[in-house]
Amino acid sequence: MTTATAEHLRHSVWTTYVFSTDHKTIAKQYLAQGLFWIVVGGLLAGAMRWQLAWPDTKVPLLGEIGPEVYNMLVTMHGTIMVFFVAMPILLGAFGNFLIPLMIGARDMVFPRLNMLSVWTFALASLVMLASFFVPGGAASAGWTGYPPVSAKPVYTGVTWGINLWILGLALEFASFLMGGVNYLTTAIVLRAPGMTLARVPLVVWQQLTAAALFLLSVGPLIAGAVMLLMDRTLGTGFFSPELGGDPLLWQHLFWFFGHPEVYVVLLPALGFVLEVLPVFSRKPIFGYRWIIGATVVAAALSFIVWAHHMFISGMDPRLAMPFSVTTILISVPFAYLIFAMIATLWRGSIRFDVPMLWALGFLTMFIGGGLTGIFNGSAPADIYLSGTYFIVAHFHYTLFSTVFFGGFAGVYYWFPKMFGRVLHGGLGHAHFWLTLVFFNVTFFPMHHLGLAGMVRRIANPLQYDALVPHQWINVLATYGTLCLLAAQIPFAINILWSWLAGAPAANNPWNATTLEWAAPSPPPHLNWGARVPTVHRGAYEYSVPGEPLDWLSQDSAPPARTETGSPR
Amino acid sequence: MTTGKPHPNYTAIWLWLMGLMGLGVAASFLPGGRTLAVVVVFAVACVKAVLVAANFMHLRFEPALIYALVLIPLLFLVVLAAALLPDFVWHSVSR
Amino acid sequence: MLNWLRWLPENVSTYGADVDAIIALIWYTTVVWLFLTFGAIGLFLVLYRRRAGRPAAYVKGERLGEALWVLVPVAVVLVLDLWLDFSGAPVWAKVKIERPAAALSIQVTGKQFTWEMLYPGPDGRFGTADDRLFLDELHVPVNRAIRVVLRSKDVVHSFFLPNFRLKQDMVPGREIEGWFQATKPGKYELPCAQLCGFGHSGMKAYLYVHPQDEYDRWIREQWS
Amino acid sequence: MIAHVEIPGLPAGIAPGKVAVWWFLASEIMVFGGLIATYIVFRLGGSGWAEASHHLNVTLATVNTLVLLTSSYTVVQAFVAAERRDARAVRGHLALTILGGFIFLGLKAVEYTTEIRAGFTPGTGIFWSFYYMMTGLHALHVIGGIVVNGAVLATEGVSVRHPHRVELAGLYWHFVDVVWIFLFPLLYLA
Repeated sequence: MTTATAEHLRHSVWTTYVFSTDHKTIAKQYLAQGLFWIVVGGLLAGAMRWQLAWPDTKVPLLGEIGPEVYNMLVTMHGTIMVFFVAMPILLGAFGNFLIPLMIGARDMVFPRLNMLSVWTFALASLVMLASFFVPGGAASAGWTGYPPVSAKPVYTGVTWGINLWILGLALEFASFLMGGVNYLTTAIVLRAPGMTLARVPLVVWQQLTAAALFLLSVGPLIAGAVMLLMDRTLGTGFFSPELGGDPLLWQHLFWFFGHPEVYVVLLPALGFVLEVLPVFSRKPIFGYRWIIGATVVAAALSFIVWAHHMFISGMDPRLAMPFSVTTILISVPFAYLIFAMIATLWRGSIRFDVPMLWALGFLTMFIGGGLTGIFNGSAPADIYLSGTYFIVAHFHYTLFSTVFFGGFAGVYYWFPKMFGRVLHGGLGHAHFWLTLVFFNVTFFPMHHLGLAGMVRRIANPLQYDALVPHQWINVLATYGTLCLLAAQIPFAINILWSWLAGAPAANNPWNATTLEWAAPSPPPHLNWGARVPTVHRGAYEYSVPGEPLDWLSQDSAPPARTETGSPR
Repeated sequence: MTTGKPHPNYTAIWLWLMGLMGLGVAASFLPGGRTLAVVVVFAVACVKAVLVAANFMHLRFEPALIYALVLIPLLFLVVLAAALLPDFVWHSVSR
Repeated sequence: MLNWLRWLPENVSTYGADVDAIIALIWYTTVVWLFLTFGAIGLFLVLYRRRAGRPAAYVKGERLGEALWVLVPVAVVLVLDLWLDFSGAPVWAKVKIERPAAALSIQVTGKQFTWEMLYPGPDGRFGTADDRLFLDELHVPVNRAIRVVLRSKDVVHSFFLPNFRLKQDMVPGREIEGWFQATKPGKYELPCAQLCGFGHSGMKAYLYVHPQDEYDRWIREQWS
Repeated sequence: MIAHVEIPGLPAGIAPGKVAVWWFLASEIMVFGGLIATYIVFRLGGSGWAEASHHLNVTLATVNTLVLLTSSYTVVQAFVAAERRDARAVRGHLALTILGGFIFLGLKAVEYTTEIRAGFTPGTGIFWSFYYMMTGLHALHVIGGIVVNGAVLATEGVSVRHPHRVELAGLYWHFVDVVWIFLFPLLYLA
């Protein structure tokens, strides 16, 4: 069969830590890169906010920012946060760590391909980092890179910056194509005995749906990226009207990928919250099968909604209504998911540990994000709101709540299992409440800036008469951002200190039922000792009536006597 | 190791492919309206593609999961093409 | 801070009121849902927080009886969303599809970082000797339907009139029309709403809406 | 000391390699499919594409199609040989397949040079942009296929230990052939 076991025999520093094919080490390598980039992305955001609050003053470390540099900050902040923070942490780190452990496998089905994917991502990171230091600076055509601005170097003055930006993204796509193939095949092929599809935990379902979404949606954008690279270097005319091309082609190809991409980022974090809520309510998740159905339906619908990003982009106006309807339809499965999460709290026995706080933070903030999405989904309202700070507020309430609140729910919940150490609770609580408060201080007033007509990606709001009276909001949002960045310091201290000297963690600190808690913390090589666990129960057997404990691990002995609700 | 599935007659399939290619090229020289030639040419191309996929790629013997992996992308591509039509085929004025 | 509608700039266009009505409709709907969901969450967190001796209920939510508690609100969400969408359709058609016969047509061409407003002049046709070009200023009479023909010379710009609730990207290689009708004279800002290069910040023009007599005098001055 | 490590049995009928390759091919279908859909839509909306395509050398392309179809045939024969664990036959057929790949690239290079010398560069017009982009990307995939087939030749060609690997390399090669089956009429015949 696979020669996975043979490779794992050689134990040296190299194969254990650097060129390791162990899915847990690869997960930590993705996490490390994601955390590096989150610091860079956060500092870029800080610089942007400083320029917006006090235009043309000296930004610490960067000096005075001109409009070109501001456009570069906007572009790189967006690109880094979506592709180099959200994807590696939510999909790369947790997908790699959780999928084998939660389905009872020893490792990914292709360990070497898995290692190749993390090193391709490292190369992509290197290329993106290098693009900051090439002459002309990094990309500055927006994270969406609309041509003709991005198609001709003369329009932005950036030549190598955008070429490396395209190359970096292409490498990142290749890395997650390999990762996605690995995730899907592992889950289809390597499930432990008894781990039927109906017993696979929801976070694994969400990771797989996200991987499939990415695999099937990235294709046209790869074609588009090659076209853009050829337009910039070989003088082809895909996006230049004088040669017969059309700038709208890029927008269609980009958003055909763009919308499924935001679900690729959302679903894993949604999976973390769907795992955390039952554990800390000691109650099964509400509607396990319906949640899987809703996720798959939402994934399918996400392929036919993309043009709601293009209502006023010059696209044929008759297309707006069909896409407005599909956008409305996709809000239905997510409405189900939100209500199912709320229903999970009903008649629970809720404990407010740190992972639960983050999960509840995600639930509430994501509801805010989802509701403002209805404004943008309606074509007439989007005439006014498109391209304003209302959109910036909307996608921070959805993306930020996903990556930060959802992501931190996962980090605080699985840190004991990943590193075998317990995180400090006090620092965790401080980190949560500070982040929650300053997140809202920063992004809630942006709705008002958007309603007042502030357009996106402008370096100096004081150039617009209508915005001068609202400048205090920009100052408030900047103070919010600086405090939000400072609020991450407790987390940094907590994670470093606990990783090195934290109290050792038990195998199952949260008394959870899923398989990864049946393995030691941190799990050894090949996860399970001599025998892979055999699964007898569903993933959420909490507070089963008539049982001494309020939880039953998935691999605990089958019910001796016949039960009324016998777990399938 | 691999399941001993019956093998289609590969040589016959290859001959069919050669013949169809010849037909396709010949069809492109059809006089008269282009639409007939275009329809024939693409019908031939589709038949060739199905022949290769079903026989050489053993799609005929694979379980439903593999079929889904081929048909789902094609469905999304039809949706993408359909949505591009209004903008690039029926658009109003373009210099 | 809470009444969002007060933040919208003063509406001075005929269809602006319709767009504002849609935004208000969605605002009220979403506020209701916000309070319903946050209320339910808050209530459950208080009622069902851990209490010794009271275990959680073993509710899997897969039997229809339990599932209805969630499926009914989801059905309500679907109905409300569809209602919001279809009540918006006529407004979209009015602004973007059915363009009325315009008293005055102006060719607005965006280029990296200025606006070129081309007036056809008395003969009413573009490309004739009497055309006049103005930079970053657009003069129109009040209470008249104005047609703007939007073009771009280099990159994608966006024609945005906040006070008129009108926004339309200007794509090079395409000629896209927009229309508006002012209801109140005044000077209104016209920012570019699409990233078009380093000069995007501050790329704006002004729309001057004149009473009819003042507009006629302005025309006579320019073309005398 | 590694205790007997029991890897759970695989569901009947699905080899992990095949699931992975088909997932990869699904994403590749989206790349070339997206490209072909864009080409078709642009061609329907544009003008002068048929005239531009008449500058292409149809006979060279027909020979190329013949070469690729035949190399698909030889790679299938290589898999049949691999199932018989006949390393020599695997080696022979894979070598023929790789040769076919090189012939294809050679003819493509000849075609490109004549066209560029005749003044049709990627920047000449939208048809030529698409022509160079689609055939260029396809040629890169042919190169990829040659590398994969070479690797399989170096391992399974010596002694057949994993016959399914020959099939997987063949699956990828057939995909590259199917893409050409569509590119050929789209660019040359229509």
